[in-house]
Amino acid sequence: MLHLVLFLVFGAICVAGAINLLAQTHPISSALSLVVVMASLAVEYLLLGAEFVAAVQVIVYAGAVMVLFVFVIMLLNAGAEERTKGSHVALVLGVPGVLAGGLLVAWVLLKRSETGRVALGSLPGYPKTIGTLLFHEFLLPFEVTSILVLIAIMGAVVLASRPDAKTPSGKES
Amino acid sequence: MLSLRIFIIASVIKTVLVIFILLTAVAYTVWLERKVVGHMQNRWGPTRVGPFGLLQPLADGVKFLLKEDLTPPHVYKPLFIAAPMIAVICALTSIAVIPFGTALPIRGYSIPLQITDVNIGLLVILGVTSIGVYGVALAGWSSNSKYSLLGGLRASAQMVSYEICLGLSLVGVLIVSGSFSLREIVQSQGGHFWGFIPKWNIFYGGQFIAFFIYLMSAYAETNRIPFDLPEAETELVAGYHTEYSAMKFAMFFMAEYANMITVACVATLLFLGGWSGPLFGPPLLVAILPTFWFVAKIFVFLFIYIWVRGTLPRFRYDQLMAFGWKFLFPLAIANLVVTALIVAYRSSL
Amino acid sequence: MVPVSYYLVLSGILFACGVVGFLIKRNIITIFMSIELMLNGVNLSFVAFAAHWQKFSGQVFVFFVMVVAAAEAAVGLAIIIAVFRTRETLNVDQVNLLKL
Amino acid sequence: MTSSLHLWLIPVLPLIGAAINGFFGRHFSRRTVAGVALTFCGAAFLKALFVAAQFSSLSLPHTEFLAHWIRSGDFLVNFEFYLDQLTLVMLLVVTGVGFLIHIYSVGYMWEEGGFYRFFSYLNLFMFFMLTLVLAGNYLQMFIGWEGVGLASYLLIGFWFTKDSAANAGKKAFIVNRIGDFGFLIALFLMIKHFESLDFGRVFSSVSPLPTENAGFGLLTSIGLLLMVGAAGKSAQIPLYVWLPDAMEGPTPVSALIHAATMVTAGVYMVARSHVIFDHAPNALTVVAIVGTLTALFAATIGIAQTDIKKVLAYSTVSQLGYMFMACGVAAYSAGIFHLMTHAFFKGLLFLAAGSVIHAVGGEQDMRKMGGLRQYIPWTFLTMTIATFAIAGFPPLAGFFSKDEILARAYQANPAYWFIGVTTAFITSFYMFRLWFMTFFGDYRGAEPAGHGHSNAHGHGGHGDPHESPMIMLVPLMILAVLSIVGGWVGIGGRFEHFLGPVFGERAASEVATGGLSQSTEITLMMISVGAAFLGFYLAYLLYHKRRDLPQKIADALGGFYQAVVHKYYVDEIYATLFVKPLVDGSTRILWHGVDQGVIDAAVNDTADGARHVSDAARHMQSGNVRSYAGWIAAGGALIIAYMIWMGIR
Repeated sequence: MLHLVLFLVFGAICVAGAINLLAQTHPISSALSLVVVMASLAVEYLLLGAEFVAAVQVIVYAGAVMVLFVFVIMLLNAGAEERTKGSHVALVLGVPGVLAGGLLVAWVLLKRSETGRVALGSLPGYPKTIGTLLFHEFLLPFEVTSILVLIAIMGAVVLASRPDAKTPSGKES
Repeated sequence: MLSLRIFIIASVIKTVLVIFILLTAVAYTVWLERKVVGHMQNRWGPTRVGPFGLLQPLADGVKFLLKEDLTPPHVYKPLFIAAPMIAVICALTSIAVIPFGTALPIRGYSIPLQITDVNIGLLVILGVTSIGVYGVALAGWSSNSKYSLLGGLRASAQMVSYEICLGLSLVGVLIVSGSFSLREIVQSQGGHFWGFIPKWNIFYGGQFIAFFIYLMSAYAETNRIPFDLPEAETELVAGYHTEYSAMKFAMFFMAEYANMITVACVATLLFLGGWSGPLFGPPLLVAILPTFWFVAKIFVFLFIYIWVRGTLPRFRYDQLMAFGWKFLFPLAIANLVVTALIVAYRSSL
Repeated sequence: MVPVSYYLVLSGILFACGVVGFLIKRNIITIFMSIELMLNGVNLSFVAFAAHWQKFSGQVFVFFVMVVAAAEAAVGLAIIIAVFRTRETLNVDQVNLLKL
Repeated sequence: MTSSLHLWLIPVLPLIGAAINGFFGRHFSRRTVAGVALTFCGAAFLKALFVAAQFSSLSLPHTEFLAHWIRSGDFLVNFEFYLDQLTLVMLLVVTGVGFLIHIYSVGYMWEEGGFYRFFSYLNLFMFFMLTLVLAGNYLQMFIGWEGVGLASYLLIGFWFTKDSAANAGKKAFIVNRIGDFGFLIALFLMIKHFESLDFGRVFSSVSPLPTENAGFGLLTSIGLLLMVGAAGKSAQIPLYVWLPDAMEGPTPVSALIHAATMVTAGVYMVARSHVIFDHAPNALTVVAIVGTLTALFAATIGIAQTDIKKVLAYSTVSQLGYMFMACGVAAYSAGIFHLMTHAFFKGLLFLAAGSVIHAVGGEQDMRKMGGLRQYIPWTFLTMTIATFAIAGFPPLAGFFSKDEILARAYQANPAYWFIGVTTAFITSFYMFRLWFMTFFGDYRGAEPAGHGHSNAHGHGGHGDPHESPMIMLVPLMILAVLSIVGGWVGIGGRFEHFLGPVFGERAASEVATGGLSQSTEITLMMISVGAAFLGFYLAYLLYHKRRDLPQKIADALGGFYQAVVHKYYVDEIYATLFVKPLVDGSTRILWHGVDQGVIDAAVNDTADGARHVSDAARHMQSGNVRSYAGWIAAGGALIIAYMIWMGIR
């Protein structure tokens, strides 16, 4: 019961945040809505027992990735969104398509809802368990991911640096 | 095992008590800073209100409360109001998982001196402090002023950067102690090397380097000198809180000092052995002494904070970033690797 | 006891919100946030399935998704900055040189 | 296999020479080029002599395996060399005559441009011809077969800037393709039915088969197809038309390729495949008829030609017809015997003709020659010997071989013999006509200065006809000697006896029993010699005594004479019957109809269609990211719906 209540409360916050993300015109508001979604998702993870995932969700997503978003919004001084009409396809074809697909999936899932239930914190994902799995069974993907991150860092640096940037000719040089 | 009722009662009492103590500590940390810096600069600091100016924080608090709450017309109001709240709430929340001492035996119940003991306590602190960045960043952005914006930009970039070094410096300790639970980390530091050196993490292996990295990162995370660029008075007027006044300003102020205390607590717990120290005397004293040692260590750490403030100049922004990414970050990685190798070697013996 | 399908439906809703956001938002940064929203929705279903099948692999996958998302955010935001530098706009409807 | 003779050296030596001259000859002096060509060709000749010297100690047929070539399932083709008596005869003829002509060419071509190119081609020809002769299987033979065709094409078109030479090369090449087509189909039939192209295995597969006396069986088909190939290569009816045109090439080429060696490859091939033909009498009959008709037909054309080389070309066609006639009556060794003697005297005739042309500064028309006897005595002498040899005067080479063939033809069918003797008479007549017109009477040529064929010869600057240099005369003399003594090896059936093992017991036994009675044989011999004398006398009468007569006779004959002059209009008939319909059909149906109407149209319409569809579809490519996302979302929804529908069903 407690589980269901908590699920519904934080699920509602989640959905509200997601819808607010769509409704807000200013990117900062959208970003904060997304932070809310992520934070409440972390709670949902906790309900499922994935406490390490929840902590990392907060630290990495809410604490780092979204800060980066906010930083970029501030850096580019992005204003409120202009409502240009660039694409009819997106509105006419895409949105109904998404809604139809989502409804279909939801219908199917809810129809089969009796097949599986989970208890509160049924699979406690302690850091030790996750770490053991990560460094034994998933060692190769882990290493490959580290290479991916390295490449991403270099890519980001190259992309964001101005092509005509000169080295700062200050006191050091 | 505590019953739910007693658990709730104890929790509420502990929460109120801790927040009261924390706010008081914040107030007197400010007094301490003014006093210490004053003496360092060959002046007296606050002396007029109460003996040694001990009532000065109270007077300041009253002043903040009574001042007109000015909201400039050009700000983005919802966030302008929300930003200081985010800052102060995050600062106060992180204290929840910090243990102050061993369990206190009251009426047959063993009440742990800690609001809540989660086994990923350290991660909670990291998560909450990382959320705290939003307070500063949003304050800077919503003020709609170029000084504030620059302050907010600097704050978010600086804090995200140094959070990495901060986290990496802690990983060494985590490897040594093998737990995320702050209580277990403290317990792993009990005992002595060769009978007289306390078995604190700071003395263990290469963790002194980790402590140094943590110290640097902590100064940057709390926007303190020498890394106080987001609020540098001389260049950005006051950075992200230029447009703030009265209680909203006080909230940022409180958040900053509360954060200082939090990082001091974490440093004490992780590197300085927490509440461990010589225990002697009657049982009551034995029960209280750990907390005393804990507070004493925090005091030392805070004193170093103030000492640094009184002696070091401010870094330039590119120096700050270069220091973080090109010196601290590789150092932290190296420390991590060396620690891991040592632990692996010891466990293989 | 909560049916797993509830979590999955929630994850589906988040994903659908992400797609709709991609479709209706004009600001490239917001669109990017919509992608993050989709990734979060997928993560939730990973964790839910992990609980359902009592296997930790699902939680491990979440870490990979997060790492990839973080990397993607770094590169993507760098791209946004580069685009903004050349096009002076963040509106995707005005960034449409690649056509016809 | 006994000790290796390294037979592969024989063809490869000229190939090395060809490669050296072909790749580097441009930078060599003429002396070096000639040295290289002669060295490698001579080495091949010496090697062939060496093989001949060791011949008696070999177990025959002697094969030498070099390498695997094609291995496909059970089908196996090797690089293999095959040596028996027939091969040896061919080998000596090809290398010997080839070497002499190489020597001659050095003198003949000295002033020409592309000297290195000429010798590179000539050596290349030697390589292919020797490959053909030494081949151990039909496929390797086919390489040589095609290769000599290539060399022939290159050498006919040696003066490729001259339109007629280039066209003649093309004509030779294309007409040869028709023959090669038949040859190839014959090879395919062999692969299908005997699963091998190896001489030994094919022949041992054929031997047990019954003789196809009637009907049109497998062996008859193969035999006829091989004959088609042979007809193409050896210029038999109906594919002889390329050989007269091939005279556009330099004269040594005409001597070597288009008289002595390459054109006899067909005869060699038929003789080599005698096992097949022996089992297919109908095919053999066709060979005999074709040979006989070609002999007569070409000889009649030869009467009216005025170009000295054209006369010799038709003479060659005629003589090849003789050889086929011999093969057609299963007198293979007689055919090969004539092949050998013919190589000597026809090679000599061409070289001497070349010497004559050389002497008069490039003129080839006999009507502008005459009285050259005193200007070029050595050439006159050798030419005389050759003319008497081809006319069949005893005891020169031609007499023996021709007599042999006629005797065997009489044995098979007197009709063949009759036509053969008639042809011999005509041959004698036109050869002496050539002889008289060229060497007797008065010199009718204009002052050669500045008048010579600029392309054929660069000897523009000399006045009177002059004798050729020694390097050209020596081969002439050697060939003259061979033309005299070459036939003597056939006295008493020795040549046939030598080749006996190759052509089986049948031919050998017939030789042993003598076949014809002594008196019949002598009678036949007398008749053929009489025919030769008659030809000589007639030519003497018409072209030496009464020079006005030929014109009168020609006028009297009228249309018939015109037909002969125009080679019975065969070229024109071919042009009307085959070339023009082919060109028109290609233009109208294949080019305008199939190529433009179907293939091009299909390609163009596909492209047009793609463009129209793309025109419609490009509106999807709006460049707007959100539109793309819209398409993706709609597609994703469709896929989800489909999957769910499948799941429910």
